[in-house]
Amino acid sequence: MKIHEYQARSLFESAGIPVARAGIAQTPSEARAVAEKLGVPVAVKAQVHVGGRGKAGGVKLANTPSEVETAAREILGMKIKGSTVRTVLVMEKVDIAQELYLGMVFDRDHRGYTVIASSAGGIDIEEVSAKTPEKIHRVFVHPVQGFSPHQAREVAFRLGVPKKASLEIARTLVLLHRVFVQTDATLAEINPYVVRPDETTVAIDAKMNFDDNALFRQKSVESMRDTGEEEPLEVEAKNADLAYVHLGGDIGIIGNGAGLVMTTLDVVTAAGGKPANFLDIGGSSSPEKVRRAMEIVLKEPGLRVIFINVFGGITRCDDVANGLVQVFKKMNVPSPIVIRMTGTNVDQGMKILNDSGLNLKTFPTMQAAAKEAARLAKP
Amino acid sequence: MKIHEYQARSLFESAGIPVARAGIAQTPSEARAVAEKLGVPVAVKAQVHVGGRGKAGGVKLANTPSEVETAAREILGMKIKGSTVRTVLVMEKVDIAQELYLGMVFDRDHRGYTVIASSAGGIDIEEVSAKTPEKIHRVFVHPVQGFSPHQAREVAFRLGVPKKASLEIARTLVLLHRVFVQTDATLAEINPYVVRPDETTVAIDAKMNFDDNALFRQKSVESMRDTGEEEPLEVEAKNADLAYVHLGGDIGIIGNGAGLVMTTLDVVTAAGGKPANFLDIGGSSSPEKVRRAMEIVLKEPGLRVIFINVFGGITRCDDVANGLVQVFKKMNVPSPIVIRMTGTNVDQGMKILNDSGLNLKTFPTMQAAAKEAARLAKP
Amino acid sequence: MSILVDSRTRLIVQGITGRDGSFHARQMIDYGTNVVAGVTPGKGGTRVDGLDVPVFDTVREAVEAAQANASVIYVPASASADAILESADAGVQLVICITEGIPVNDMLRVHHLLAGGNITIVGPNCPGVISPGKCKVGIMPGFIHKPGRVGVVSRSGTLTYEIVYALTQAGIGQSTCVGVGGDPVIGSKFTDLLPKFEADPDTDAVVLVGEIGGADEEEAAAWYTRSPRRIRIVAFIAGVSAPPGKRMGHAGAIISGGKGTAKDKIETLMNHGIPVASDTSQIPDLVKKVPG
Amino acid sequence: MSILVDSRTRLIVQGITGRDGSFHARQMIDYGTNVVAGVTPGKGGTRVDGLDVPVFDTVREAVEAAQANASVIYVPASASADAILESADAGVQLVICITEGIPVNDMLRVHHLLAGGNITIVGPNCPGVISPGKCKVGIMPGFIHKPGRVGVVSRSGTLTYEIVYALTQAGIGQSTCVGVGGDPVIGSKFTDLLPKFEADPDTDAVVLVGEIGGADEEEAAAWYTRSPRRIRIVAFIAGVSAPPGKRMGHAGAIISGGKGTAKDKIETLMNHGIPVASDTSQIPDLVKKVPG
Repeated sequence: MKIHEYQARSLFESAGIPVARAGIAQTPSEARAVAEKLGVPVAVKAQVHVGGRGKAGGVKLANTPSEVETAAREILGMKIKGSTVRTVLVMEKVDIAQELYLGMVFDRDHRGYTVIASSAGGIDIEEVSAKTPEKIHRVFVHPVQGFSPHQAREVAFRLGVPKKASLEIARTLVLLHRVFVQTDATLAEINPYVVRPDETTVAIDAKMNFDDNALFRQKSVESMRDTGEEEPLEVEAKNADLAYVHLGGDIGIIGNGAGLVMTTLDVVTAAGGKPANFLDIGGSSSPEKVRRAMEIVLKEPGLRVIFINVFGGITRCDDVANGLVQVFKKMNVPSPIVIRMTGTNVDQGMKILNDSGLNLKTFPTMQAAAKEAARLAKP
Repeated sequence: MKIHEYQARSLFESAGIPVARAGIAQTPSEARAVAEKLGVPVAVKAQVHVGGRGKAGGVKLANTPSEVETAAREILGMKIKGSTVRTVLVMEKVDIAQELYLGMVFDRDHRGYTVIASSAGGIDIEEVSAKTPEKIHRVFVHPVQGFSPHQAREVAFRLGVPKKASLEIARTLVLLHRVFVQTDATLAEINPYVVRPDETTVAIDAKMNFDDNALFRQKSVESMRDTGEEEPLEVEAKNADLAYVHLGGDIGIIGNGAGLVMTTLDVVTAAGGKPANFLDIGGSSSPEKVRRAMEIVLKEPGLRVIFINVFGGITRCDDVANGLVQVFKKMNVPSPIVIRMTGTNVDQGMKILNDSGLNLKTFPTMQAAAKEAARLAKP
Repeated sequence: MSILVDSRTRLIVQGITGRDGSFHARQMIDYGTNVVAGVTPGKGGTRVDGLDVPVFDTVREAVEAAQANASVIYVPASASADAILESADAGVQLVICITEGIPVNDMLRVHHLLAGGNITIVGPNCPGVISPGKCKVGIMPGFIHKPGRVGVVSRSGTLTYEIVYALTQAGIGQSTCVGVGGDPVIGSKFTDLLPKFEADPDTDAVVLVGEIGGADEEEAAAWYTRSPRRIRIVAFIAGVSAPPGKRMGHAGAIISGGKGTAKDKIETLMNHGIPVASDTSQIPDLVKKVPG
Repeated sequence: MSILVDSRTRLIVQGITGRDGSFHARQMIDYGTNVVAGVTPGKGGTRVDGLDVPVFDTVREAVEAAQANASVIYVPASASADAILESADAGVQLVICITEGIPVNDMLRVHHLLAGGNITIVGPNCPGVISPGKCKVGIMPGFIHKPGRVGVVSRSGTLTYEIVYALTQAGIGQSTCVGVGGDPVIGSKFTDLLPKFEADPDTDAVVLVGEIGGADEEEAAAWYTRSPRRIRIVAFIAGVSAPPGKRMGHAGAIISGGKGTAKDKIETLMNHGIPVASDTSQIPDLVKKVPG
């Protein structure tokens, strides 16, 4: 799960990390009021989950309260990579001696976490990693043993900043680790983290992602979810306990099991088709889940065909087929449906589908079904 | 550091442990008001740090609001083992099916913690340990690896209570561990922890002790300190950064270094004397610390002699002697003073003391000095 | 022979009184698995309808009463890490965790607390382990399997069934099939299991079913050429067409920072001499043809 | 010979820019200790008045620049546990922590994080370690010591000085004197150090100075009779007249639950054939008389 900059900033602030003074606004006049309280100049920053807001014009400097109002008017309502800006963060302008990157991520390869600090801040860390890897300093954090202040200091003293700033950075890293672990985060980033001319330091940006599986015990994190920032169909799928990813093609895909659905996408793509989505109804294939899945896929814009791929395991194919027929009889499905079914009682299942009188095409192999789906999707 | 039952109860409550409904009162009418809010019958419990309040009449049951007022009037102001009762806890009467003991302690021998649960609650755990050790169940808690719910369940299911109660007890033990670690406690006890007839559970008593060395990072715990419950001289010594213990005899003891002072007590006792106190001014022997130490020892009731035992190490005995002379010239010390000094420049130091014209007796050995102190203390 | 589970497996079912636990306990017993006890805290001493299996409050009691040596976990995600640790503390040597949705931090703790110990963990978020004809531990349909000499290791569930069923229909039996799980932090990786197959004289070849995300397939490829190997490996990788940055169902199936693409994995496997099927239907033929 | 520290000791002083750190660095250098570097985070590259010792921000830099193999800690109690871990992470083999007042939880963490590793920790809340004539690490006055063949291990500071001084005045020199510290959780216990003295051909006898609280003296007694020992031991226990339940200065000097009394310790030591002086003044004679 992602949250907005202003929400991550407030988590950092509660943890004791120094953050630039700021306030949020939903209207230009609110933005002006925040700026008047903070004092100008300020930066007005679009709050969206997607990256690249700077290049899209979503961050503006303003030197007077009326400039703040103008900037906020321009940014609020702006569309950035499909996200509509509904909130801006108005932030004091900070004097900058040096920009750094501080971060912590879940480290899958080492089964732990990595704390990352870079003397090149304000730009994409992956870019730094590719071009000037010597500017990035990493330390592994053991999930049980934790992160000690001396580990933070060792990284901080390598950044080539004044000693006073290094000690502040070490403290910030320790606090960043604490808030990361306490909130079941998977990523926390401050980019840039700024050293001021007087050698004090402050966080200018703030980013956090969280482990969806841990939200059951992170109620205050979960309450920061902004579903307005998420794909509406992904939200609907999540509520129905389905795994869904929008892909943009014209062949709707439904299957049971993540690996099987991924493979279905691959086969459809290999056959020249363009999957509209990934949709996994889970290891089973209950009629209710199929119905919810169909409702979601039918909302895909430009949908031409639906391809259902089911492996009958402990649930038998004839039961699955009866469920499908039941669902389709109640629903109005304008697109043709291609069904591939295999596993337990596949022959009986295929017969039930073929005899249903519904507009369903059945195939015993993924490859054949995919070819047919791709053919039907051709305009 | 110790805290009151009502304070420990509130820490437990914040941690999520079920506690009996209660409120505190400083006057009989406040006690009545609390009881009227809770509903009678209630128990009125003296809040003192010392144990044995029950036998001393510090806990009374009351069936009506006016009985509550009477009970509170009797208990408030009562002296229990030297502590004056200033606060009472008014607590709902809980129906009891079974009384248990739940606790967690710092375990010095295993360098960790031990969680303890006993099916014999409401009585002293050391007594249970001596008489019916089979009723006590212990589990070691690793300081880095922590305490897992299954470890708590394993203890809880051994207590011979209904299953539902066992699951609640396991939950309470996990929460007890959490609050223990978060507050740098050295002991946490719930005795009794009660199983009600309906198989729910609730804490009736609450006790916590804390690591004095960790109070610098436990400000909210430190704010619970009730210096009214501590020896006034111990409080004064603590404020002066001196280690002091009241012992009750008539020979005041001052020395530098805990082991040396302990040995001084032993030598004085062996010589037939009765030490009034333990007072360690630390590894050094600055005039300022000696002055503060003297001020404290002079407040010991029934003081007859003062015995000062100093090892001159990196600090030389002549410097120490000059410091002592300086202090004693400014103070009015009615009791005779016996000084034993050894170490660097002992001869010069002894000469300075002997030539000072002050009422000081000096000795080169602890044994000789102790004998003289014991002799002088004889009435 | 086989790996991990066989006729000597004495299994505990953690969460046996739940819906999934009781259903699959029944299925496993019907397959012939020796389910010796169940555990549900607070339900010790009760019975599950239709099951002749004693239920205990703690794993330790179950192990002591029934000499269990393996455990399968069907408890809710919030309690699963603790359930694994409970089995480990009680001396169980093999824990197979079916549960999906366990927080990453919980599995990191479990991994490091038990690292260096004597225990094998499979999963979580996996279908389980089956040695056809001997012992089934998990949720896979038993009938699609057939005893034989090919091992299967897979990060997926139904995709594995699909591949196993294809093998069976082509007359190729399996020694043991292991679902390693679709999470980013799993107990046994391919590189933990391949040496067990290598040491099993009754396994000739292994089908490795990978997917996008992580580097487990690359590690497996490196293992394969580190020394001469007796077993042959055939691979399949799901997610060739998956976009970067999107979690494809499994928590572990995500291309992040440009790493973990199917293309890279396929290339690495082929470079290490492991044939990769471009289509699941090719797998049985590849297994037959692969040089011994 | 000697144990723990000698002329090959290359010492770092953690907290060298502080009041105690700089004072005792001077004292140690004057005694002849090879102080090769100091560490204070944020003061790297500076100098301490009157000391010709380079100062670094981290222990790792100090170890790399000066090939240090030991460290002594004079940092505030709140930062001491981290200072120990920092030295351990940088590969220092011996850490002597002088600081008093470290939270118990911090030392428990340190103990378990470093358990099983290659490091020796002495203290905290101790005067340090001295091998007379060779190397002094800590805060003890150097001149009271004299090179010789008697080891000293003690939970106390000035009481140790008193006893060592008595030995020296009686003509009995010391191989190494170790203050183990007055806290309930310490790095090296008597039973960690006695085997080192047993293995040191230049130590004939050890004076063990114990006090109330804990069971370290009892463990030492048990160690002594577990196998035949070359070294002889003479003991002294402080706190015979101490009341139960009161902390006598040292955090570790407390009789709790009736356990850890001086009487019990003296009895146990004597039962294991270790003579116990009833008075510090008897110790030199006991050391001379004790059977070899």
